[in-house]
Amino acid sequence: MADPDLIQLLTPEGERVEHPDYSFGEGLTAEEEADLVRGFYRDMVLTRRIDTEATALQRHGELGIWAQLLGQEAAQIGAGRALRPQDFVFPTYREHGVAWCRGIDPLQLLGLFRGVDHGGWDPRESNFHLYTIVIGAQTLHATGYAMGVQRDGLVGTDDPERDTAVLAHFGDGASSQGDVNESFIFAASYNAPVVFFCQNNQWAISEPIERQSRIPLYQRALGFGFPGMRVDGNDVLATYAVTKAALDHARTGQGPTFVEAYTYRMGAHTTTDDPTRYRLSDDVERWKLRDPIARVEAYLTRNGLADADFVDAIRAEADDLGAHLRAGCKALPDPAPLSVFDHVYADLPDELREQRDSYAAYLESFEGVGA
Amino acid sequence: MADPDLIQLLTPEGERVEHPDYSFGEGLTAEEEADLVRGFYRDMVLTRRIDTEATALQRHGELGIWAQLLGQEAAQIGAGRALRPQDFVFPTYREHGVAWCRGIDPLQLLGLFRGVDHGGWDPRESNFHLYTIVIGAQTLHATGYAMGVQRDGLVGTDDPERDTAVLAHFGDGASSQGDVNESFIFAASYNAPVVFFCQNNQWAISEPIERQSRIPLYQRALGFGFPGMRVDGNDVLATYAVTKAALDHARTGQGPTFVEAYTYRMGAHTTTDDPTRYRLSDDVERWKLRDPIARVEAYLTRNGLADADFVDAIRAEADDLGAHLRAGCKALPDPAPLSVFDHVYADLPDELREQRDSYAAYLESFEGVGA
Amino acid sequence: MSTTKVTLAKALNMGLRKAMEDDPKVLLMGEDVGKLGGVFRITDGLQKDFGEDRVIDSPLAESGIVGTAVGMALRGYRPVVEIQFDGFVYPAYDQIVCQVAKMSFRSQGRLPMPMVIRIPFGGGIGAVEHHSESPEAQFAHTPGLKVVSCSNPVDGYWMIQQAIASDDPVIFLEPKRQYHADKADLDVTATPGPLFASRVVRHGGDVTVLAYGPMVKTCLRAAEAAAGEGKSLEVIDLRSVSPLDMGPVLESVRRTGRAVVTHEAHVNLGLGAELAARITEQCFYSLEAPVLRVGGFDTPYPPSRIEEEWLPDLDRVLDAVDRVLEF
Amino acid sequence: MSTTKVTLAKALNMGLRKAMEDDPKVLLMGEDVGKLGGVFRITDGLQKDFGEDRVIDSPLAESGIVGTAVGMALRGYRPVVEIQFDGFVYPAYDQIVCQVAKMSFRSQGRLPMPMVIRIPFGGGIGAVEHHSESPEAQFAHTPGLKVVSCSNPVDGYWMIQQAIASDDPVIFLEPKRQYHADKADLDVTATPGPLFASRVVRHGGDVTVLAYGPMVKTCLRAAEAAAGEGKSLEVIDLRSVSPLDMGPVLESVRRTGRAVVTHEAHVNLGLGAELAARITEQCFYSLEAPVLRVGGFDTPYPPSRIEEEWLPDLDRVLDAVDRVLEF
Ligand SMILES: Cc1ncc(C[n+]2csc(CCOP(=O)(O)OP(=O)(O)O)c2C)c(N)n1
Ligand SMILES: Cc1ncc(C[n+]2csc(CCOP(=O)(O)OP(=O)(O)O)c2C)c(N)n1
Ligand SMILES: [Mg+2]
Ligand SMILES: [Mg+2]
Repeated sequence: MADPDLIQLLTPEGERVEHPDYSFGEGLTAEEEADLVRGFYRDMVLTRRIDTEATALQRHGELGIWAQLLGQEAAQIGAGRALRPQDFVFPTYREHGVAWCRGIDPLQLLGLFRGVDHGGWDPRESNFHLYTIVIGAQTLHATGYAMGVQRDGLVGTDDPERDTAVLAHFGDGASSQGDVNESFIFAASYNAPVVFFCQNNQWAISEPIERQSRIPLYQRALGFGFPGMRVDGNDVLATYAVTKAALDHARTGQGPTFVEAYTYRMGAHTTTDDPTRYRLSDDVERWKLRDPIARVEAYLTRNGLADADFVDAIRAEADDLGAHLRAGCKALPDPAPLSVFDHVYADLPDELREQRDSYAAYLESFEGVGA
Repeated sequence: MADPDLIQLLTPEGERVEHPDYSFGEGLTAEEEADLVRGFYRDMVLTRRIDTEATALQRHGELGIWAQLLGQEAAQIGAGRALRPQDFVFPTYREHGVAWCRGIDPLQLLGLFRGVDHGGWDPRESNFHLYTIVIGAQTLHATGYAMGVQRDGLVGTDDPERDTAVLAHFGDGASSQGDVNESFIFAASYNAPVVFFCQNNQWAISEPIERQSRIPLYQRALGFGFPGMRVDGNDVLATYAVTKAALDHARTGQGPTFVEAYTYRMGAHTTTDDPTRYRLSDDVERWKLRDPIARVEAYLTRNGLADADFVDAIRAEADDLGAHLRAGCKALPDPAPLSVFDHVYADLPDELREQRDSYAAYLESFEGVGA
Repeated sequence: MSTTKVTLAKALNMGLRKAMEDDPKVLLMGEDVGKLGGVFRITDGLQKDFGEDRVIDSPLAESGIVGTAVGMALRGYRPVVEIQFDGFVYPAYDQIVCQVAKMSFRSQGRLPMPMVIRIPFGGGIGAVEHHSESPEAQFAHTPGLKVVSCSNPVDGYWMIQQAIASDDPVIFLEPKRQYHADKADLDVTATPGPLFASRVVRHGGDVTVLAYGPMVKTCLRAAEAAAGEGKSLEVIDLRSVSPLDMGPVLESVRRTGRAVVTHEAHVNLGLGAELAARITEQCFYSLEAPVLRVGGFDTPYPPSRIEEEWLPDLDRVLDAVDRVLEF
Repeated sequence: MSTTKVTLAKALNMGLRKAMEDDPKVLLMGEDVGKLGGVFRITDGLQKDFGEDRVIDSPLAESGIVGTAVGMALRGYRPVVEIQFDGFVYPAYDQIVCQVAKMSFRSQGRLPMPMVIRIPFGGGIGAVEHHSESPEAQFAHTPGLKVVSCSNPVDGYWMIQQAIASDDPVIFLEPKRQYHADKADLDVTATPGPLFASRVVRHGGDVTVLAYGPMVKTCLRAAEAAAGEGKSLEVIDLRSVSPLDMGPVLESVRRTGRAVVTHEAHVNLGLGAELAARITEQCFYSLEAPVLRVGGFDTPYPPSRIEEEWLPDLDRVLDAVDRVLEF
């Protein structure tokens, strides 16, 4: 990884390194800084556990499918923790780590994959939008939302508690969609307070990044007239620092930024995918050496910032979380058949009400038969 | 126009200037070179006449609408004359000058604007596709066509008579469309032999270029990993040289290029538009000083390469062309009502045949009434 | 109450202005809607009076327009977007069908989508390809969208305001051929009827003729002509294409026993199909003849020199009336 | 002739392979169609055997896929593109409706568009949102496109080859739920019937039941169940959704006097509307009851845990049969 453009603050071996433009922990005491890193570590371990449990639940038939984030924990926790409460996030379908940072009970993430809802949390409460499955569509929503923030007068007021930025997630594959490129154009044209956060995990299902771009992705932004940077997406410190800077850039009225978090999809695309058909296990092995959690653990323990008790406590917490998910998932109630007629419209038209009523009568006719 | 990035070989005053990367007339004798420039001049004058006549025909109610190219003659003739016969062109709705270079009778262009057809020429004969009205859609067609050329083995064979390039036209406004950006991605991904030729005429109807891009448009290409350059689109020599180089780049297998022809829409967007609502006449006046035809005429006459007879002969030719258009336009036959059923399909389904037959019977019922 | 004589174009402009005055969250966005006031001048003067933040000239990208409007709606705004011509709505089709239409359902009602997508639609203006389309059936087939069309200035003024006030996304189809065709008396102090309601615009007893948008005028003229031949047509302006307000339709057909549905859109899978199916199902024993359909042929829109032949006109409506009477 | 037992997925794979062997101009393109063989493995092994130039993994952009396929067709190729799931066809909608559908007409037949757009469609596989849509009515409403759907492995093998051989663009809808559901005997030396033809797949005299794609199996099972109750259903597999081959349909309805149309797509403006309108118009005096429709509700596709309730099933078909018989 001798990429001179890659912003890194923590090496795969767990060594802190300097970067001319970005630093981690500025303005914090040593203890505050250590707390922050320990928090990241905890977030990443718990996020990985969510992923492992959900994968297992899918194997046991409790979920229809699951989109794994294995390997992308640092990219997501770094980005998620860089947010301020007032910021708003538009995720893809894989942002379980960011959801965690936004305080969403991971059980709510399972609903969509189990098929009991299309997204069960309230985006207005968590400032975390529903998962969007149509690739790239949400980057336009993020840009429009950011234009709304501008119109609310919440950009560049010099009040960091109010100034608001928007974080738009997408993948390397998504960068090829018209919508994503249009979102760059709108964001640049209106100087909207949005950060385009691309997790380049090297793969769009079976297609390698080279199919989507023949130059490093972060350079895409240059063609649209705003800054792009590539950060080591397996380095939580660097991802945090770079995303925070980009969000501040946005909230202070300096416009959009493109952050490419260079990472790797360690697992399959989803639980229904079989990556052995299209990629070499060598690659996967090579990336294992850059595990995002291992390097933080190495850093913390080697520097005496965490001991075995700390690690054990988090492991116990993860076990509890796993139990919560296992029990909770099976208990997620199926929606009532008639609920499909709810919320199609804010104001239900008569013709749909009639369709619901006649379906209700039809269902009741069976109850009679059953009795 | 102190733009250091602007490639220019002939100043607005008609002076030849040097450029480090591009030159005009290399390999030609002085007489051949003069012939070429005289030909450009003739092309531009005749093209402008087509435009003037068509505009007048619209004013007289003979055309429904006309999209004027006034001011863009050099960009179009420079590009059109840089083509080799085997190259293929995908125009917008304004490429009357390129059509001229491809040998299309301008009368055929009028058909679409008069409403007698949706494009009356045969693209396979002229290697000039039909006008595309949905903004940007044709850039994908061009890219796919170029991918077809690759599959035909007609790229990089070292035979300049066979190696084929594709020229995709679009406007500054079009650069915002998802399709155009996707075409950049496909072209880069497959290294397709296509030249993206953008006439930046500063306006998309009422919207200035700043709404579409906050940096010079040619730089868009850099974000997609292929070269972009800005040429003075009112300089026919430079446009010719740059487009020729780009086409050769493509045909020799070096992939796509983005050529921004920096020009100005001197007229209205179309004959139904009223630009006084949105732009200053000062701007228009300023651009008049950069008229693409005047500078070639100045160059030719000042250097004794053309005399009054030459200019008069072309003027006479233009008059003939005008007469041809005026007479021909009114004589363009309206399509037969039943022709709407032709060519909807290569193989007409029975249900549509029945619809046609019953409509024919309906029409006949009136003939009875009229008799 | 004093009334003013206005065209449809003017009435829509007034309606938009009123909606913007009434609610600061209402934004307009689209290509050329600002300084130019839109290619049809429907937004004329609004940017001057409400500023560039509320009347937004957009980059030339329809998916971008609708997609960012979704984001603005999520932030609490009520975006009204203009699609320049019917044929250019398709780049935005994905955002409309997968995002605008489904956001309320997806979020269990937590994220309503109060958005209006204005589309000048239909033919008859001598335009080139893609400028004369009638895409309503595609949107009406999509649950989560509501689709309406105004046929006259007075409806234009009220319906655009009601559409903006609706918490559901509304595809608002404006018959561009009518923009400057006629003037009507508009009383801005009147109380409008509901948005999603059809309306009998001419009473008659022999045949029920259904229309919306540009065809209403054609059908009224056909009814006038038919009256001269002793045939009494009842003309209903559907106004709402989705949902359909079937009450007045069924009531009428039960009386007349005969119905003709008209639209400029292609016949195959056009609104006529749905109306024929519903009417037949609900008035089976009242029908003296099958419901007949008059629409654009199942061909692409033709070159404009023969568009008047292609478009259903007074004669084609009368022909269907005769056929349904003779059945 | 020796036959092999194949699934629909395998039959389509074999059909694609045959088409590529027969005509070097046939190209495949789409997301993940190469090494992976498509997410449903329909193109399994084809890149290995025909190379990366003929089986093209595309960037992740549907408009780009269809738009570049238009260009390849203009250059003389016969592109077969795969849209990964029904719900992801909409970014390509503009290219399909404005370019693919209209190129032949626009060019007065000079530029045919021999393109096949393969779309795995329909529900019932327990998937998340956008993976279970039935978009056929929107394409069938668009002149210039032909739309077909196969319901079984044997048809799959032949129809895909016939679609590729067609000089008209064909939207090829594959019932994804059936990909691996059943095996059928395929005789590759047989002579197939025409592509755009409907077919009676079960004879009966009481009610005509129309279906295509995934609903054919459901309707056949319903007919079986109904037979047990003494009701004789005639089931017709439409196969071609546009154009519709009405001959066998009308012949059947004139005999039975009763018809039920079924599809997974939303009822409102679904194929059922068009079929009801046509049947009523052409069999008015033979009908004992209105044509009834069974389809997906006019709501977005639901979360998968209740999709089997939402999808029309055997019971809902039988319910409509009862209603049409009791009318
Ligand atoms: C418009 C659209 N096309 C296709 C798909 C199917 N699909 C789901 S995920 C995916 C790959 C996405 O790759 P990338 O953007 O790199 O994100 P990642 O999955 O790697 O996180 C595809 C093709 C989709 N969801 N939406
Ligand atoms: C998809 C689409 N949207 C809108 C239009 C309407 N329209 C026609 S030309 C035009 C402006 C195009 O500007 P530009 O690309 O700069 O080309 P120019 O007309 O200046 O040559 C617009 C908005 C269209 N034809 N297609
Ligand atoms: Mg990826
Ligand atoms: Mg322009």
